Amino acid sequence: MEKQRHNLLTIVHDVAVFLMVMCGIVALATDQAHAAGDTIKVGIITEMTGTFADFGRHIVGGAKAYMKVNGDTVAGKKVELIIRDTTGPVPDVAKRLAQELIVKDKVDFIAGLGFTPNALAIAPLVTEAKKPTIIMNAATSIITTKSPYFARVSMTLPQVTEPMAQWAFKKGYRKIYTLVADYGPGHDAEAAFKKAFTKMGGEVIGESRVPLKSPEFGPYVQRIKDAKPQAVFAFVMPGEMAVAFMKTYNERGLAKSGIKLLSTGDVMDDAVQDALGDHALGVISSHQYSVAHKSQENKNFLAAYSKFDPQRPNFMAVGGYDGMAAIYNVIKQLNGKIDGDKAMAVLKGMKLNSPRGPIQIDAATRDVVQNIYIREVKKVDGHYYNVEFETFNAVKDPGK
Amino acid sequence: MLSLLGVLFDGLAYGALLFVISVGLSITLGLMGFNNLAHGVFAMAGGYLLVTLMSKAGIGFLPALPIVFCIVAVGSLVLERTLYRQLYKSTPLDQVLLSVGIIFIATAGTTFLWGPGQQPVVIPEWLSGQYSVLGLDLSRYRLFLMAIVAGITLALVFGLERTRFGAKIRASVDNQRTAESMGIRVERVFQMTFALGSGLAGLGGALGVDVLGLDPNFAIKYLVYFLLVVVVGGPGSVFGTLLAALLLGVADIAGKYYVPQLGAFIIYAAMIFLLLLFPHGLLGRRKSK
Amino acid sequence: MNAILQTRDLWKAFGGLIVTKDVNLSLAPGARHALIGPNGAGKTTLINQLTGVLRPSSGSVWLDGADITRIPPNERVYRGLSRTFQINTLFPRLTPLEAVTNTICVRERKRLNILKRRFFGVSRCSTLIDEAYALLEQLNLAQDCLVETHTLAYGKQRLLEMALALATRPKVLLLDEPAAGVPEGESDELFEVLNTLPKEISILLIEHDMNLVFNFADRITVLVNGEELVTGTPSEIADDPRVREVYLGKGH
Amino acid sequence: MSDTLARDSRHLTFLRARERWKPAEIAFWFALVGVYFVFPTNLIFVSQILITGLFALSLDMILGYAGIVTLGHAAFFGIGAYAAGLMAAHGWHEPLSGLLVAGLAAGIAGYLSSFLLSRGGGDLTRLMITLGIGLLLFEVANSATKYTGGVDGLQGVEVGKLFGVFGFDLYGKTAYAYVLGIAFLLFAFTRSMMHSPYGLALRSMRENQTRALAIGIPISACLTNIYTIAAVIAGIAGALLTQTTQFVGIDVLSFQRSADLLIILIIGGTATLYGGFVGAAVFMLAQDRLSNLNPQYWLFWLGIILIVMTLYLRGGMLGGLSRLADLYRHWRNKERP
Repeated sequence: MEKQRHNLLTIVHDVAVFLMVMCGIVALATDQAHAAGDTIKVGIITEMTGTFADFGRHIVGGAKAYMKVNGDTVAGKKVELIIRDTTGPVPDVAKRLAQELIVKDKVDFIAGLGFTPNALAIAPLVTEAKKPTIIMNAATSIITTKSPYFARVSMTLPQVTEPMAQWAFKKGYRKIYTLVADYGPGHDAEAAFKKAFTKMGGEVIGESRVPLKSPEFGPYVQRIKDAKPQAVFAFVMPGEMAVAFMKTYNERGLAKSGIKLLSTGDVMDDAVQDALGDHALGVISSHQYSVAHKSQENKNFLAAYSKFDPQRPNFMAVGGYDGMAAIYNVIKQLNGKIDGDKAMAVLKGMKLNSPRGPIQIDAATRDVVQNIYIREVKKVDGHYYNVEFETFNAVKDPGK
Repeated sequence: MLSLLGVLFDGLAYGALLFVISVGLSITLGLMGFNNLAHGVFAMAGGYLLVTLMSKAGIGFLPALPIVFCIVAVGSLVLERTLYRQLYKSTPLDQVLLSVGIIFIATAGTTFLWGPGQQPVVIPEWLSGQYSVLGLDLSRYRLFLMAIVAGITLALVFGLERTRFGAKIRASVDNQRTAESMGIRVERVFQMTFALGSGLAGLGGALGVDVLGLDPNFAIKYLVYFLLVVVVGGPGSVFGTLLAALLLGVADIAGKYYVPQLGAFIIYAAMIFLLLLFPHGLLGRRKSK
Repeated sequence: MNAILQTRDLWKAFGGLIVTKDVNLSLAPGARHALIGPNGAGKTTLINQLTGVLRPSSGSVWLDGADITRIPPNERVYRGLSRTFQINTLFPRLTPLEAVTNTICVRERKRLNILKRRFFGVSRCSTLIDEAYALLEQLNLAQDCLVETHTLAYGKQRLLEMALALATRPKVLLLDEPAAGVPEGESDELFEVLNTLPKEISILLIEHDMNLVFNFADRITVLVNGEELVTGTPSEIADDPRVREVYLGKGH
Repeated sequence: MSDTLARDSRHLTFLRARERWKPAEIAFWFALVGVYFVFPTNLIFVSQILITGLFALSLDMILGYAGIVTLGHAAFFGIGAYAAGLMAAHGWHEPLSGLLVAGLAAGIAGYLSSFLLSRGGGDLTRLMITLGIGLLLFEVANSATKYTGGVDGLQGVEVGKLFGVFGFDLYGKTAYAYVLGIAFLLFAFTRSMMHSPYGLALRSMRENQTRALAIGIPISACLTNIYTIAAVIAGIAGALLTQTTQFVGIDVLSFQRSADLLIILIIGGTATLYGGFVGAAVFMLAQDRLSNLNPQYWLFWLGIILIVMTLYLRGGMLGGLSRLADLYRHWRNKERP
């Protein structure tokens, strides 16, 4: 009896371990299946699940749209996307995915990267492995300084913020209140705006930082109302935070009492415009891309994107699109033989005709140089758009 | 002085919102003792139903509300029959896991059906904007919410204290065996209670989306807030939930207005503080042996 | 008198409800003392105050000449005050051997060194395990000592209740209705155990079964509405008209 | 056969058999050593599984063995991660001392917060208090951008060579050996503690608090104690993550991490010691595989797994397996009466 009991425990553990090892072997073995061939592999590290699944949807959608327009073969090589899910700003996962893409999948490029911490975490890896890495979204200035193999096609926060400050001053605003989401990018936007605006002689008469998890904007908006500025510069997370903010802003009658709302384009994200509805009408924002941008490239992009996603694309999708454009260009120039240093040499100074307008990757900083547009939210044919009305040409990242 | 009154109004209004989204949980958790973390799923269902009813079926905001309540209540019975019922007597941990599973499936399902983005919610013209009363600007929608809260509170307190059904619920909760021996069909009573709690969750979700927004992560994003209010109030006590909601609402708004630097901390700190003072909730009953 | 366990003017009220009213209980060393009274007389509340689960509103509890009113329950156990429960309060997924060994290890914890206490397997404390086994054997539980408690028959679980209390090596043992729920036929085993308990252990017995009480106790206290009605020898109690009134109603 | 002899061997062998390292356990750890040679390209993944498993083990100590439900365990993981990260970012690059400091910091936090848990109230109150502490800490790390880097993460974490010899490389070989070594040491430590009289007392507390108090166990002191030890181990797990990724993201403190951890432990099985590791392996492999197949619906599958688990597979994978073994025993007993 006792002996049996003992055997039993052993059996339980044996079975457990056996199962676990089998699981592991099966799971790990499926990894080894990728055969190297006449393909160029692009590993996309982005958010496919969780709260930020929208990031991945746009970035991957944009990348696929580019391949739809331009075919999946360049210089005789087939381009293959390998998409990996970080689940959010989780740098340890991002780093693991990057490592696996490099040593196991043997990718030629790494791309994607929705969040700054994810990009920063993989910097030492891509430097060590000499993998050209295209930042398709993450927007903190310092990113490109962390690895010589980083190139960015998206934007930096100061880059889009500064033109807003300049435009506001030009329009005669002198007293402005800033409201930002209480996290790194928010702090950066606050600093960039304040720096640019006060340098010209304007005054920031109040600053508020709103916690990320706050369903209630009432008290913050009330403080603004009490401070009576001429305008508010706002930077909050796109999504429900932007929606909640806009609603409160209107409900409390700030728009009616003549306090103009200025923001960057991430807040007036094209994808959430219809969710914002009338609340956002008349809001001025500065950004590199609007769905309403009038150009043939944009038309092509929108047509291709709609094949993958019934919803509207946004600037992240354009990041994905242009990132692939840059990669295609490199493949073409190097005739399919990808080498880290040569690829970076091609990327430096590369010019692209993007759906957002002309862009260039700065030869010195590997950061994007692009037009920044000032736009106003208008209702066109029953839908809401950011309509561009003024352009700041070839803006570099002032954060460097 | 004026700003103080304004802050107080905002706080109470925010409290009203917290109450509306949490009271359903207070019922399932407090009366039935089921740790239903999937409360937010019913709230989210309410939100999506409202949006769909209004945009696809062209039903107005007000008439849509009772429809949402009924559909969610009836729909919840399906889940009650198939899943919840089996775990009424399980440990809290099992109940938590089951309901977290439901949240995950609901999140994936909603993403599949509606996409991951924010849903637009349009409330009628007469509910948007503010009334100006004696120099104070009072939001119409918030006033509307407060009226609804008063209505729900009265209805629940009356319903639970004064009606036969209420008596049956209390009897079933206090002692299942005795209730059964008195001829009460406890199972049926629990079903009805569950439907009531879920219906209220749906209604709360529908009323809340204008302020909280609506996307597939709704259920998990606001989970903390539902629990916070209910646990602080003392599960099962409608008044406790109301009191906790108003208290936390005012504390949060006042804190954010007067000390905005600490905005993110206030509600959690208030919760921990209140729970240390009242481990069983403000008006919670100690579980008698 | 050098009582082993004593309460002095013990008083407990929940709000306006007085549940213990000036109780002065006193157990001599080696006593077999029974506490009886109708339902709701406050017997269990009194036990809870003795063991320290409840804090009395006023008055004090003395164990072996020391005031233990403000001492936490686990420390009272350490000083030799142990109890059983009216409703089985056991460790369902531990075996009786583990449960009793655990109790003995807790009792001996200040004598075990940190390595034995924290890092060496329980089986290294073989003398303690032998003691546990001997105790289980004494209570006729040896056959079942290696299966999980929840699989034991009810009567066996009642015995385990007793074993856990005895394993603390109490000076005073509080028995809260040890025969509760045990069918008539199976209670013999239990009574036998009660009768063979060593004389050094003083016992306070709460019981409804009057047969058992009158056979077992040498002193009896009757508690009514939280108040001590009378204390005396079994024959004194049997003859007391007030007790008859309480138990049999006025008509008799 | 002499009666005493039979008696002696019987009850002592029973306890000894429980405490002995089973062949399967030894195989488990050797298999992990084997991974180093067989799957050299997956080492980072497996070391992250080990770190999560270690973290889950620390949760098992308080949930499985002491019976405290917590949703804020990431707080200690995060404190450890930041402690190790801050040290490494400010010039102290030696990894082992980093682990020690991280464990110490997390332990102090665990010791202090354990007093908030002994205030009474039900599981739910404890759940909310732990959750609240976790959320507060997240906000603190988020606001203290100057020190923690906020949501952008703590940069400049440079970890020196292990024992001054082995550098952390691209393939994660050193990292793997390091993590495996530390995980094994802490596992052995926990294992022996759980089989000691102290572990027995903990289990009895989980089984029945009222009785545990009545046999003289100083419950709140024990809770404080185990909570502190669990916090130390969680902190070390956090520090391991920091040192192997050379980066600290604010997500180490996130609610998501606490919630995932709870799910991992439940999937694996509580109070089994190995449940955390098995759960971490299953969860992370499944997440990786399923989200590669169709990233959007990983949550859907996870939900299904959880529901099936609670309805039909209580006790997690290891619990289910032991029931399988029970069936097997019945079958064998029938075969050989």
